[in-house]
Amino acid sequence: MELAIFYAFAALVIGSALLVVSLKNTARSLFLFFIVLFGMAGLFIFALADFVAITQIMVYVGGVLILMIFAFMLSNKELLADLQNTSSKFLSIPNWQSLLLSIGFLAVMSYGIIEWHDNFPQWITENIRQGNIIKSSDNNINQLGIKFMTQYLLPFEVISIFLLAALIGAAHLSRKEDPK
Amino acid sequence: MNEFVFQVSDSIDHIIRSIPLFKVEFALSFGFLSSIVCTLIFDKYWKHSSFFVTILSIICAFLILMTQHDQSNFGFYNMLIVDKTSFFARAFISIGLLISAIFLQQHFANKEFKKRKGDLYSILLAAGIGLNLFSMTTHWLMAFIAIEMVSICSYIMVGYFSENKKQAEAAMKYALFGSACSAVMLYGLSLIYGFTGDLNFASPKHIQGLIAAPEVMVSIAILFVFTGIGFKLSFVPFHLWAPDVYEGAPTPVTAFLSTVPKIAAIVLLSRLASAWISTPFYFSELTFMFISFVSIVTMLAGNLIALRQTDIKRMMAYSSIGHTGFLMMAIIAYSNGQQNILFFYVLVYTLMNFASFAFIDVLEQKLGSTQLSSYTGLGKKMPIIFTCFSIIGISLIGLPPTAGFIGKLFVFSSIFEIYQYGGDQIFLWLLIVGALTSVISLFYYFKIPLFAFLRNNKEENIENINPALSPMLVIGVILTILVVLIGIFPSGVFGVISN
Amino acid sequence: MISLTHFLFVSACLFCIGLYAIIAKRNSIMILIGIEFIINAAILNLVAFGRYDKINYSGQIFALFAIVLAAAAVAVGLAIILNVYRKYKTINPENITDLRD
Amino acid sequence: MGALSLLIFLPMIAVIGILLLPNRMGHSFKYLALLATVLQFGLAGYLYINFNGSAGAFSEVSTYQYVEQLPWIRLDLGSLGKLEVDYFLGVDGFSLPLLLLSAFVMLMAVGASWNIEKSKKGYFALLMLLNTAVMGIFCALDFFLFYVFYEVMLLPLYFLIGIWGGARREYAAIKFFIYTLFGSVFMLLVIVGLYFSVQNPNTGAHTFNMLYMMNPENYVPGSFFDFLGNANEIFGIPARMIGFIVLFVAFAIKIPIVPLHTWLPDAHVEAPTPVSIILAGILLKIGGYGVIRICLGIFPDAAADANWWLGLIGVVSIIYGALNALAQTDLKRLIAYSSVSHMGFVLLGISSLTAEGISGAMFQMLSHGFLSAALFFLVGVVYDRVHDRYIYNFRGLASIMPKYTAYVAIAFFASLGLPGFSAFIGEAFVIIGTFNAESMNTGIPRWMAIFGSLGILLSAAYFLWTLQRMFFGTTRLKGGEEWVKELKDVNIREQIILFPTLALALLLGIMPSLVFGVLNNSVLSLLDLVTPYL
Amino acid sequence: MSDLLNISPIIGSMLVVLLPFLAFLIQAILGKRSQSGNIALVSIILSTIFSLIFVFAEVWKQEPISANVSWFTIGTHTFTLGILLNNLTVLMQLIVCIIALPVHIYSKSYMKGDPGIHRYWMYLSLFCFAMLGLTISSNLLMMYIFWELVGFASYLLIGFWFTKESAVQANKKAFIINRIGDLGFLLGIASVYSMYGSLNLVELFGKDGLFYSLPASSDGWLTFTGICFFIGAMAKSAQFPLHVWLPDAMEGPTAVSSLIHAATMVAAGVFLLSTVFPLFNQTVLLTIAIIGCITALISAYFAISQTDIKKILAFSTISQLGFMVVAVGVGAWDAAMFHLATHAFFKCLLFLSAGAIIHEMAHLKEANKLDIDPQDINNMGGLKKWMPKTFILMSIASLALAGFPLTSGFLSKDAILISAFEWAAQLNGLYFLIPITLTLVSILTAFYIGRLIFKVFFGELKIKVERIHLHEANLSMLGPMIFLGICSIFLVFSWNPIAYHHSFILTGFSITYPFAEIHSLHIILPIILTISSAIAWVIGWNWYVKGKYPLNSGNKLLDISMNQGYINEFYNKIFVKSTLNLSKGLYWFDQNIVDGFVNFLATIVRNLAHFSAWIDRYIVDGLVNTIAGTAYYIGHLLRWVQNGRLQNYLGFAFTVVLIGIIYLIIK
Repeated sequence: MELAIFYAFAALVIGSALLVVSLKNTARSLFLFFIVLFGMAGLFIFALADFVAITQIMVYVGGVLILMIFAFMLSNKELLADLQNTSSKFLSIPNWQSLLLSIGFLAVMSYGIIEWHDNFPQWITENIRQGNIIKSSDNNINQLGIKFMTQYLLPFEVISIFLLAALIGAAHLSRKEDPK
Repeated sequence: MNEFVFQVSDSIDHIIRSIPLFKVEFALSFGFLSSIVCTLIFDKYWKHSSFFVTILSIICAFLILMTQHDQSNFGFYNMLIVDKTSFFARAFISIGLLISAIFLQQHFANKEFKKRKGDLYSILLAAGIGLNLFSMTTHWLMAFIAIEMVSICSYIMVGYFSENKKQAEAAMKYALFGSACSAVMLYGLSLIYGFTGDLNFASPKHIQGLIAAPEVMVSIAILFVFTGIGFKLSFVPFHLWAPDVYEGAPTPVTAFLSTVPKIAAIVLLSRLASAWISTPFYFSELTFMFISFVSIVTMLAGNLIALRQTDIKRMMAYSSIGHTGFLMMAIIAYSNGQQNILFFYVLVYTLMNFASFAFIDVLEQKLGSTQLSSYTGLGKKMPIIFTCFSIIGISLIGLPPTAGFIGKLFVFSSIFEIYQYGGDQIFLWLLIVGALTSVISLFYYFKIPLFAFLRNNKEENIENINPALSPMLVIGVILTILVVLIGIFPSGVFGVISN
Repeated sequence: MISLTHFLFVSACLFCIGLYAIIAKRNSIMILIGIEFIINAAILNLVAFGRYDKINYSGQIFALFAIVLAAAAVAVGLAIILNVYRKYKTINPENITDLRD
Repeated sequence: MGALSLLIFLPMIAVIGILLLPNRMGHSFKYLALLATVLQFGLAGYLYINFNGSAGAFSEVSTYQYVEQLPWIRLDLGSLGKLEVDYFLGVDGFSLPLLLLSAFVMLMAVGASWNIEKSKKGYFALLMLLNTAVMGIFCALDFFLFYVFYEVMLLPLYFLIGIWGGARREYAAIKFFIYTLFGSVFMLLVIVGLYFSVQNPNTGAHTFNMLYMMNPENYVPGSFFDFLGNANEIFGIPARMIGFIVLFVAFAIKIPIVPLHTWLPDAHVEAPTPVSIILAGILLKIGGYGVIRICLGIFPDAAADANWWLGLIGVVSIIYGALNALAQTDLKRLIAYSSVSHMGFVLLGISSLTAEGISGAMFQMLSHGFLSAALFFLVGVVYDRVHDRYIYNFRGLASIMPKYTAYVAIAFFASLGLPGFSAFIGEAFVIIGTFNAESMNTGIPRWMAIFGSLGILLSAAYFLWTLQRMFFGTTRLKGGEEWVKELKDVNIREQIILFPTLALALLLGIMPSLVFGVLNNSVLSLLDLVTPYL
Repeated sequence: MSDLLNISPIIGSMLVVLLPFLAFLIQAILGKRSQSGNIALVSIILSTIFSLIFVFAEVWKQEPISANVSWFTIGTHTFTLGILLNNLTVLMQLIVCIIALPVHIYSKSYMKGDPGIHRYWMYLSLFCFAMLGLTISSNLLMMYIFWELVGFASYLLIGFWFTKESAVQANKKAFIINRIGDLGFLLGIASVYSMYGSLNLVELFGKDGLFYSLPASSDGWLTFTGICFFIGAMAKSAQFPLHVWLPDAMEGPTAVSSLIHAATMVAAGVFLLSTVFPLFNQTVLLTIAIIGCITALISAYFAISQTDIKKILAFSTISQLGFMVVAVGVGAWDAAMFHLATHAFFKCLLFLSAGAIIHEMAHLKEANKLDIDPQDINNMGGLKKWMPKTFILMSIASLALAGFPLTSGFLSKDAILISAFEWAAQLNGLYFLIPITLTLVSILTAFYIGRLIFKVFFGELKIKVERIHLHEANLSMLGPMIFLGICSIFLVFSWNPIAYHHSFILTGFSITYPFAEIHSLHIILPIILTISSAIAWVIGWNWYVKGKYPLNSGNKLLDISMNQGYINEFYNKIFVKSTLNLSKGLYWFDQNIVDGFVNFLATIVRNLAHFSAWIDRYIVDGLVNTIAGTAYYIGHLLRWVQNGRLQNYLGFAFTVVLIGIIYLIIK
C-alpha cells in the first residue's frame, strides 16, 4: 500500500516534470511545476521529513512559484495570447543533444544506483542496528529546532545575513532606473 | 525532551567557547549592518559614509584577524577551523576586499546613478563573510552555504547597476550558470552525504564512508561536487562563464571576481585535496587525477584561447583561467605539505591581478574602452602606467625579477620534488605544460607593451588624454612595486607566510 | 518502508529532467525551473538519507538550508532575468549573445 | 661593494640618473650612458689586468677571483628543505674576457647610438638596463642569480628591438623573446631539479650555487640528477642527459645553432644598429658561455657522452650558416648568417673537449664579438646614409667611400680568418683542437674538422663576393647622384668607434697570449672536470 | 762601427723581414702622401743587403740556427714565434730579396702616374714582409700565417685596379682557390699537431726530431697529412687542377705578376714541399710527381696556342712549377729548389721584358687611339728594331727557360730531368712516363717560347700605323732587367756550365737520393734536349718569322707543302697539326671543363646556398611559424565553444562531466 502510494507520487512527479519540460507553452509549464513541487512534498513525507515537506510547500509554492509567475508575466506580454493559444504544437520538439545528454546521465546514474543497490553504506546499517533512525512517531520539528539552535547555530545565523543581502540585492536589481 | 537538556547546555557551552573564532566575521557582519543603516540614513548627509564604514569594518576585521595569528582551533561543531590556512586566506581576502572596495568607490565616484551605491558595499561585505567562512570550513553544509553566499552576492554585484546590455547579460549568464553548477554540486553533496552520513569531509567517518562506497557512484558524486567548485575556480570545463562575465561586469567587480573568490575556493579545494589525496583509495586517486588533469587542460586552454583576444578584460579572464590551472598545481604542493607555497602564489596572484585591473580601470576611465587596440601608442603619453602594466605582465608570465617568477619557481620546485620521489609521469607533464604555457602566455601579455610602446598611433585624439594621478593608479603602482620587491627579496614575505 | 533505491531513482530521474530543462529550454525562466528540479532532486536524496541520521539530523537540516538558499537564488535570478528583459526584450538565452568570442 | 658589483650596477646608476633627469635634458642622456660605459670599461680593464689565472679545480671558489658572496634569499620550505640563494659573483678565465668584451661592445653600442632621436630617455635607460643584466650573467656563480639576469636581459632587448627597430620589428622582437624564453623556461625546470639534487656541504641546505653543482660529492644520493648510479629516466633518456640537453637547447638557441637560429636573422635585420651590435657582440656569447660554464661544468658526464652530437651540430651550423650567408642579398642578413656560421665554430671547439678546441672556441667568441659588432656597425654606416642595405643596389663604393671600403675590407678579411686577426686564431685552433680530439679520444672524429674547415672557405666566398659586388667595379648606385651625395665617407665619430675595434681584433690576432694567458688555467681546470668521464 | 756591423744572423733575418713591414706601416699611415715608393725601395734594399751579408753569408753551409720566443700557451702546449735559418730558408729569403729589389726599381717608372700608386707601394711592402717572413718561419703555424698573408697581398695586388671588373673577379678567384689550399695546409697542420704534438720544424724534422723518434702513426693519416700539405702547395703553386687562378691573376700590374705570380709567391708551394719533405711517404710522393707532370704537360700545351703575352708566360710558369713539383715528387727537392732559384730570375726577367713591351704597345695604342689589346702578340712583330736591348735580354731569358746550355736553366732543368730518369730507372715500368713526358714538355717549352720571341721581335709590326714611336724602356726599367739577365747565366750558380752537380745550391743542400746515379744520362740527356730544342726553334722560325705557317689556308699551304716535301707534310699534318689541335683542345678543356668545373662547383655552391636559404626560410623558419600558427589556431578552435550561448556552455560543461563519468566507469 505504502509502496503503491509512493509510486503514485513518484509517477506524478516525474510525469508532470516531463510535461513541464516538454510543453511548448511556458505558462502551462509553470502551473505544472506547481504540481511537481507538491508531489515532491509528498515524497518528502515518505522519507519522514514532514517539516521539510511543509517548508517546501510554503517556500516554493508560496514564494518561488509566485515569483516566477510574476516574473513571467512581467517578461512576457503575450501571456494571455499564449494561454489561449491551443495550436497543434502542444509539445515542443525535444532537442536531441540535450536529450541524449540527459539520458546519458540517467543511464550512468541508474547504473550506479543499481550497482549500489545491495550494498548500502555502513553508517546506515549501523544506525538501523542501533535504532538511530527517524521513526514516523518522532517529533521532527522539536528535534530540528534544537539542532538549529545548537549544532547548526552558525549556519542558521549566517543564512540570516545571507538572506538580508539577497533581499537588498534582489530589490536593487529589480528596481527600475528612474528616468532622469 | 529531557534527554536533550544535558546536551543543550553542553552545546551552549561549546558555542559560547566557539564565539571568539567568529569575531572576525562578526566584525564584518557588524559592518554589513551598519553599512545598510548608513545607506539608508547617513548617505544623505555624507555620501561616503557607507564606504567609510565598510573600509573601517574591513580594517577592523583585519586587525582582529591578526590576533588569531598562531591559533589553531575548531569551533561550532567543527564547522569553523581557525588555523594557518584560514588565517592567511582570510588575510588575503581582507586585503582583496579592501582593494575591491576602493576600486568600487573610485569607479563609480564619477558616475551618477539613481540607485544608491551604498548597498553595493553591504553586498561586498556579505560576500566577504561568505568568503571567510568558505576558507574556514571543512563542513559541506557550511561550505555550500558559503559558496551560495559568495555566488549570489557576486551575481548581485555584477548586475547591480546594469548600466548597459552587457552588464545585464553578464549577470544573467553568471547567475544561471552558477545556480546550475551549485545545484549539481548540491546533488553531488547529497550523494556524498548518503555514502558517509557525515558532512565534514576531513572526518574519519566521512573518509571511511567514501572508501566503502561503490566506485561508480563515488565518481559521479565527486565530479558533481567538483562542478560547483569548478565554477567558483573557473577551471575547464566550467570556465566558460568567466570570459563573458569578466568582460561584461564593471571593471572593479571583475577585479573582485577574478581574485577574491578564487582565494577562498582554492583554499577549500586544498583542504579537500589534502584530506583526501593522502589516502590510498579510489576516490583519492580520482581526486588527485582530477586535479592534475584539469590543471593541465586549464593551463593549456586558458593560455591558448587568450592568444586571440582583443579585449583586455576578456584576455585577463583567460589569463586568470590559466592561472587557475597553475593554482591547482600549487594545490598538489599544498596537499604534499607545502602550504606556504600555495599561500605565496595566491598572495602574488592577488597582487598581480589587482594591479592589472587597477590599470585597466584607470585606462578604461580615460579611454572609455577596454580594447587593446585603444592602447595604441599611449606608452609615451602615460609612461608610468604602461611601464607598471608591462611589469605586471612580466610577473604574470613568471619572469624574473618579479614575484610571479618566485611563485612559479616555488610551485615548480614542489612539483618537481614530488616527481623526484614519486615518479609519476603526470607530474612531469604538469611541469612541462606549466613551462610551455608560460611561453605561450608571453604572446598575449606582451600585447600590452606591444600596443602601448611598439605601435604608433596615427590618430590625433590621444592628445586630449592627460594622465592624472588617481588613487587607483597609486594603488596599481604600489602593487607593482610590491610585486617587484617581493620578486627580488622574497625572504621577508615568505618568512611571514611560513611562520 | 520505502527503500533508498526508490528515492534515489526518482531523484535521478528528476535530476535528468532538470538537466534537460537547463540545456534545452529556450527560456531563462525554464532554466531556473530546471535548476529547481535538480535542487529538489538533491533535497529528496538528502531527506531520504537523513532518515537514517537521527543523531545529527544533517539530512533534513541540509534540505531546509537548501530550500532557503534556492529560494534566495531564484529571487536574485529572477530579478536579473527581468533586468535582461528590460534591455533585450527577450529572455531567450539563444538571443542574448553580445558577450562572446 | 665589490668590484664586480660595481661593474654590474654602474649602469643602473646611469639608469636612475636618466630616469630622473627631465626630458628636455635629452642631450645629456647619451653622455651619461657614455660615462657609465667608459667607467665600466675602465674597471673591467683594471680587473683584467690584475687577474692572475691560478690553476685550481673548476668547482672550487678559490679558482675564482673578485668573489663576492652575500646571502640573498634564505627560505625554509619545509620538506623542500632550506632554499639558499646567494648573491654570488666571481670570475675566472672564461668569464673575465667576455666581461671585458661586453664592456667594450657596450661602449661601441653607446657610440653607435649617438644619433638616436626617438625617445632617448627610454632608449638609454633600456640600454643601460641591458648592460647590467649582461654583466650580471657573466659574473653570476649562483644559478638562480644567473637565471634572473638571463631573463632580465630579454626585456630591454624586446623593447629595444620592438620600439627602435625596422619595419617588421614586432615580429622580430616577439620571435626573439619567445625563442629565448622557450629555452629558458625549461632551463628553469632543470634548475629546480638541480636544486633538489645538490646540497651545500657546509649547511646541508639545498642550494643554487653553481660551484657546488659542479662537484659530484655534493649531490644527494638517489636524487634526480645524482651523479653516480643515476637510474632516473625521462622518456627513456637518462635524467642527467635530459638535464644536459635541456640546458644545451636553452643556450644553443642563444648561440644559435641550426635549426634554432631563425630568430637571429630577423632580430638582427630589424634591430637598430646598436642593438644589432649588442646582439652579435654579446648575446650570442652568452650562449657559448652558458654551454661552457653550465652544460659542461654541471653535466660533464653527459657532455662527454653527447659531444659527438654537439660537434655535428656545430659542423652543420658552420656549413649551413655559410651557405645561407652566400645566398643573402641583404647585407645585414648576410652578416647575421655569417654569425651563425662563425658561432658554429664555437660549438665545434667546445665539443672537441680538447684544450686547443675550447681555447679556440673562447677566442672565436671574443673575436666574433669585436668583429661582428664592427660589421654591424659598418652596415649601419651605409644604412644611416641611404636607408638601404640591398647588396645589388650598390656597386663601386670604393671610389666614393675609400676609407669606409678600407674598414669594410679589413673587417671582412678579419672575419674570414685572415692570419694576423683574431678570428684566425680562433678558427684555426678550433680546427686543430677538433682534429686533435681523435688523438685525445674525446669522441669527435676528424672528418668534423675537415667539414668544419669548409666553413672557412665559404666565409671567404661570401665576404669576397660582397666585397667585389658592392665595393669594387665602377660606381653604380640605385639612388643615382642623390646617393652619391648622401654617401659621405666615414666621419670622425665612426672612425673613433671602428678603429679601436679593428685594432683590437688585430692586437688579439698578433698577441693572443693576452687572452690565452687569462684563459688557459680555466680551460685546464674545465678539462680536468670533464675528461674523467670520457 | 764593427759592433754595428756585427749583427747576428737571427737579428739580421728579423730585420730583413721587419724592414718591409715597417715600410708598409709608414706608407699605410702616410697614405696618399707617399707616392714615390722610396720608402719601400729603401727597405727592400736594406733587406737585400742584410739578407746577403748577415744572413746568407753567415748561415749558408753552416749549422742551422733557430731562435724562438714563446707566443702563447694553450693547455700544456706553448706555441712559439721563431726564426729558423738553414740552407733552405736563407736561400729562399735571399732569392726573394734579390728578385724583389729589381722589381721595386722597375716599378718606380713602370707604375709612374697611377692614381693609386700609394696603395701599390704599400701592398708591395706588405707582400715582401709576408713572403720574407714565410721563408724563415720556424714553425708551421707561423708559416701558415705568412702563407695566408702572402695570398692576401696577392689578392690586393691582383685587384689593384679595382674598378676593372675582370681584375676584381680575378682576385676573388685567386683568393678563394688559394683558400682551398690554405685549408689543406691548415688540416695538415692540425694533423701534424695531433700526431706529434708540435709544430716546430726543428723539433719535428731536425736531428732526432719527433718525426723520427715517435713511432710512426698510421700510414693512412700520414698519407692524409701529406696530401693536405700538397693541396696547400698545389693551390699556391698553381698545380693542376687548382691552377686556374694564375692565368687570371695576370690582371694585376705586370711588375706584380713578375714578382708574385712568377718568381716568388707561386714558388712558395715548392718551398713548403721542400720544408715538410720528410713527411711524405711513397704514395704522396707519387701523387706529387704525377700531378706535377700533368701540370707541366698541359700548361705547356696551353702556352702554345695563347696570344696574350702574359698568359703565355703564366702558363709557362705553371709548367715550370710542375717541373719543380715533379722534382719534389721524385725526391730531388734540392733540384726543385735549384730550379726555383734559376726560374725566379729568368721568369722574372721574361715578365719584366713583357711588361716593357706592353708598356710600349700601350703608349702606341694611346698615341694612335687604336682599339687593340696591347698584350696580344698577334699585334706585335719586329720589335727587335726598336727595342734591341729588350730583345737580347728576353732572348737570354728564353734560352734559359728552354734549358739551353750556358744558361742557368740548363743546369737546373737537367738536374730535374736526370733525377727523374734515375728515379724511374729505379722503379722501372710505367714510371718512365714521367721523365719522358718531362722531356716532351721541355721541347714544347722551347717551342712556345720560341714562338713568343719570333712573333714579337721578328718580322713586321702587324698593326699598321703612321707614326711608330716605339723605343727602349728607360734605364730604371732596363737596369733591373739587365741585372736579371746576368743572373740568368750559368756563372751565377755554377762555374761549370755543363754539370749541374757543381752548382753551389746543390752542393749546399747535399742530400742523398734514394736512387742510383746513372752517369750516361748526364751526357746524353742534355744533348738530346738541346738538339730537340734547336729543332723546335728552327720549325718555329720557319713558321712564325718566315711566314711559312703550315696551317694558313689557301695557296700558301700548297707552297709550303711543295717546299717542305713529303716528310714535312706528314710531319705537319700528323704531328704539328695534331699537337696544335691538342693544344687548343686542351686549352678549351681547361677553360671550359677544368675552369668550368671550378665555376660549376661555384655554381653548385651558389645553388646550394640558395637552396639552403630556401630551406631556412620555408622549412626551418616555416616550421617555427607553423608551430606558432598551430598554437594560435588551437586557440581559435577552442574559442568555438565560447559562442556566447549560455546553454551551450552548460551543455558543454555537463557533457564533459558525463564523458568523465563514463571514462571512470569503463576505465
